[in-house]
Amino acid sequence: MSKVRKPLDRRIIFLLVFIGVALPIMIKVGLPIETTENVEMVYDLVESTPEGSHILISFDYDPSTKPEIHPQAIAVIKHALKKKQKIICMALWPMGVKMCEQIFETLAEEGIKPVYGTDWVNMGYKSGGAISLKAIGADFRKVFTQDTNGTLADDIPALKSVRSLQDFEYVMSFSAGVPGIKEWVQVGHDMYKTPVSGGVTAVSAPSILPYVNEQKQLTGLLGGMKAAAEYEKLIGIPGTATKGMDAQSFAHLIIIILIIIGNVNYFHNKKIMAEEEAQK
Amino acid sequence: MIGFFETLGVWIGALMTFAIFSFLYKDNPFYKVAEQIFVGLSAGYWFVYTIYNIVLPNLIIPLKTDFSANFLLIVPGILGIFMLLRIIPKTEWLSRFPMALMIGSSAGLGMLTYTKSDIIKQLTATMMNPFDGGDWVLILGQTLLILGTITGVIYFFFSARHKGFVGVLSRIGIYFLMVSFGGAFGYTAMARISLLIGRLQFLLGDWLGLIHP
Amino acid sequence: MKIKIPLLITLITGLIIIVSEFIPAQPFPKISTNLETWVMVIAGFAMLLGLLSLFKVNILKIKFKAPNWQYSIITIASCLIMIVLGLLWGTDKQIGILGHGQGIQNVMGVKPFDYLFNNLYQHLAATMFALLAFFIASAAYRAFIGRTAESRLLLIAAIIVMLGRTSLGSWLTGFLPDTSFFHLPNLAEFIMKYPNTAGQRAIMIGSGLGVIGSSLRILLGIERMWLGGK
Amino acid sequence: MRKTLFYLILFAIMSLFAVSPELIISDIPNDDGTGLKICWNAADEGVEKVMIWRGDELIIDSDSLTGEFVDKNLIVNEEYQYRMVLNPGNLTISNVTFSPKPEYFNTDKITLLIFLLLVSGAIIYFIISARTGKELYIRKISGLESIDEAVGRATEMGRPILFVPGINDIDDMQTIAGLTILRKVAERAAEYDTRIIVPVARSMVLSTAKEVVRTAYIQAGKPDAYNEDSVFYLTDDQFGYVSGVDGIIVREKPAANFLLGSFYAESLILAETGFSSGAIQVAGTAMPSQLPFFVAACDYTLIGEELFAASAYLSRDPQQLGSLKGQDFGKAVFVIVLVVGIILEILNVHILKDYLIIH
Repeated sequence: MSKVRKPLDRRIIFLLVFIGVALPIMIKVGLPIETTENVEMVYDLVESTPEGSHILISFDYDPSTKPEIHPQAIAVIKHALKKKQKIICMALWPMGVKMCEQIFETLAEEGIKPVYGTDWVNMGYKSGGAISLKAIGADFRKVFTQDTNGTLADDIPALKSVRSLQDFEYVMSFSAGVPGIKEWVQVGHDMYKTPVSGGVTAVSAPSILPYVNEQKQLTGLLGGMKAAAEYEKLIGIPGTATKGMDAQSFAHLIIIILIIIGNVNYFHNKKIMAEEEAQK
Repeated sequence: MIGFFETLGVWIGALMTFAIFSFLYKDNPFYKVAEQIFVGLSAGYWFVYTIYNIVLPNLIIPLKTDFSANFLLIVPGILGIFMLLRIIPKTEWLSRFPMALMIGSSAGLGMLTYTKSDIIKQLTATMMNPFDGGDWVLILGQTLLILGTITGVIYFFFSARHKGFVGVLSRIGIYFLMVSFGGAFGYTAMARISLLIGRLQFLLGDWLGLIHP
Repeated sequence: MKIKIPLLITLITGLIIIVSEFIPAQPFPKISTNLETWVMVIAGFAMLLGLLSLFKVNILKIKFKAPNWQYSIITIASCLIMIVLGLLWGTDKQIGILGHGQGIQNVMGVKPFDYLFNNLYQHLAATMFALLAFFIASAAYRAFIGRTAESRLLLIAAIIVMLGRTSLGSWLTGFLPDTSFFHLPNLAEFIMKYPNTAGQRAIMIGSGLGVIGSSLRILLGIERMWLGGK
Repeated sequence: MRKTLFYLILFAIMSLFAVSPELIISDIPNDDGTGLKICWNAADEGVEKVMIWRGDELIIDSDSLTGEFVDKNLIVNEEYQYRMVLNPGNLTISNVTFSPKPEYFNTDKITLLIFLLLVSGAIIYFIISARTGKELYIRKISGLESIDEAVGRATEMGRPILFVPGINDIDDMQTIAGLTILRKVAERAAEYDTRIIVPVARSMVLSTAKEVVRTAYIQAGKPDAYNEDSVFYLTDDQFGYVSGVDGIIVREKPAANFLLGSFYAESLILAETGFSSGAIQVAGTAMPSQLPFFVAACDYTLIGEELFAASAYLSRDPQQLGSLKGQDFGKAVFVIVLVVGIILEILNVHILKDYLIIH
């Protein structure tokens, strides 16, 4: 049999990854977390917004990307509530409505209890993506006629002075795909001039980063669980993201080692096969 | 009684997690059952939320409360029914009218938004003097940004043979594309791992109670 | 009639949206906002259509005993249960036909629809994508080989970004001053801020022009594939 | 736009000399005629509070002596009467009547209109010239030459070819581009008498793919060699489909894999199994998040637009050719304007950039 190294069976690699992620979750290692510029820009936007101003948060994700985006949303909402901003929630994904409810339930468990109707309100889900965004930007109440409880928009104290997108200090979109933050940049900021920021999964972060530019199409961007951990560090309240970062680092170490071994094996096998070919 | 349902819930969650993870070993009936429950539940969820969040507040209630102000809403109502008739082959042509409205409006808006946000704004964002940055890192970065954007666009230029000068530029362009794909892979790896971390935090934390939040 | 009128509607709708962008005076903004709310309602019905076609596909599978038809029963059953629970007792704060089902809530702690969502759906959805963590590791080992100059460049950039974006990077090059260019988190951020933005921007411009091309062909009726191709 | 600028400059000079308190009303440009801009300057000795009335309604009551305010939701072309009252002393200054005017063209969006007309005009021009048979040049696409090489190798080794047209339905542009390339691959396979396997994930794609392969075999002059079940439906579900295709790769051991169309996260598993089976792999998609895996694991990758260019190059269909050339024109305009702009910026001349930003 030629001295070609047979590659590891896939299931051994699966086991390796499982252990590499499970161990650091159980044993707290606490490696350092450094904050980066894009996260600081989002923090400064929330920090510099005056008290009592209206902000719009759009939940455009679902349970399949929750571990990455939920901690981002929780951290930003805790920060906004601390700054006494009025949070108007909406969703472009059907399951975003539930994600919003779950966040305010976890906040209530942690003792942060904003008053529904005056401090925050959940306006529910609207379909149609970018097209509905254009209508929301022009006339908020024509699209959101009532909130998820069924109370009419005109009777909601939090919506008192809100008529169109320009009445919001900024829009924060937590998005896992389409429709999501790209539509918010294209319609929300570029058509209605309202500052847009938000958080995305690390998968879509690279293709959204070009919007963070001097045109301020996006005011900073939270990319993946690491950005959530950085934001948690900035507001000084460690959450699920910070706890996950150790496991993240170990798992990445395993992947890098696997890549290196894979390449070494490949070129080693190629050399041997070439020699055997030459012998024939 | 509520306590019982809570622990039952956590156990169901763990069972579902293992049913999906069983796909790692090989495709099996457990995975297929869990998969179909997943498809069925999400379709059911979408139906309920479409009714509560769109059909009722934006169509039925406005028509019911003050008909005179919103009578125009009958038009989308009827077009909506036409859309549903697409399911029957005989009346499938009726669904072309609501489809036309949807596809026409998204095409129109697409032309506006992509031209403004994805082309003109990116043009002005790249239009800078690379040498007026503060330190050498900024100058290097801005030069790379300009060079990369131009050569990247040239790589996607199909009307000229990639020979000579254009060939060199498109070669540089592909290298910039490779670096951005490398960055994208790094980010994607992180995203997928985070999802597994979330799962294990549930299994080890909520289910087995090995980690205390 | 079945071809000409839909194509005409497409052109008119597209023109309303485009023209109302350039003419701020009324009645143009009002017309386009009305049109947009109509499209939103129709998009809602399109979701319902998706559900109907899911039912149709699965019922046909069961009727003709296609392979794996037993699983289709599960799809339809779980879908119907979710719809019935949602409509009868509502979800979260939303009232259902029979009110909020306070009796059931006292027993289960939460509405039955929410119970199924929290304990069944959420875990299925999250685990479905957590699978990919395993696959990315095995793909990295078996298929991520630097055979050509391009893929080597891709590999190096990927490794730097992966190191820089986790605590590993800051630990590995901890000896360098925090602001130095070669401190891994800074190097990773530099790669994502300049070369990556340049590459992604080039792709963005290409796909942006692609959207203009395809939208134009749809509006002018040259592209008719959405008509169902029959 | 120029009018407000003029007022502001005048205003700035005025406040320098603080000649006398001034109330200036101007129409908001590019609006639907419901907004007025109110600039006031009461920088005079002994003035603490400024009150501005619209008719008999108090709209501004502030102690900042200069400033501006946008009065919204007014009625178009309606006469509004403004007066400013200074305290103490209750001195009424400058009764100004003004009516907001709507504008019928938004001057801020000229660049958007110009670029849109330029590119659309180019696309229409090229589609028409393509229809009238004019020869339009498209450079050779590297990924396409690999088709002959891949099919040739499969014939040598006497092993089948696998073609995966992505997992989206027929309404996705990438699926159509994939099927256009399938026609060429099937033609080559027919000529070299090599078996082709085409598993699909959508019923609509199934009927179209069958049609494409059948006509390809007829084109190659071998209608009887066409095998009905070389194109078959697996499942709609993302991961179910992928594990099915994996099974085919392991069982049939194809020598060449073509992955052309739209792919999501499952592309990872396909590219990996294909790579470790040792087959030549040609991939192509416009999904940016999947390109890193294809580039790493496949021999040739059609990146983003190259997939559509390849389909236009093969099909010579005037519609695809024309819009591709029109889009190339758009890229040329982009690069030229960018280079000119950068040169100007380096010479510290900001006219072009400021124009593009404002308009």
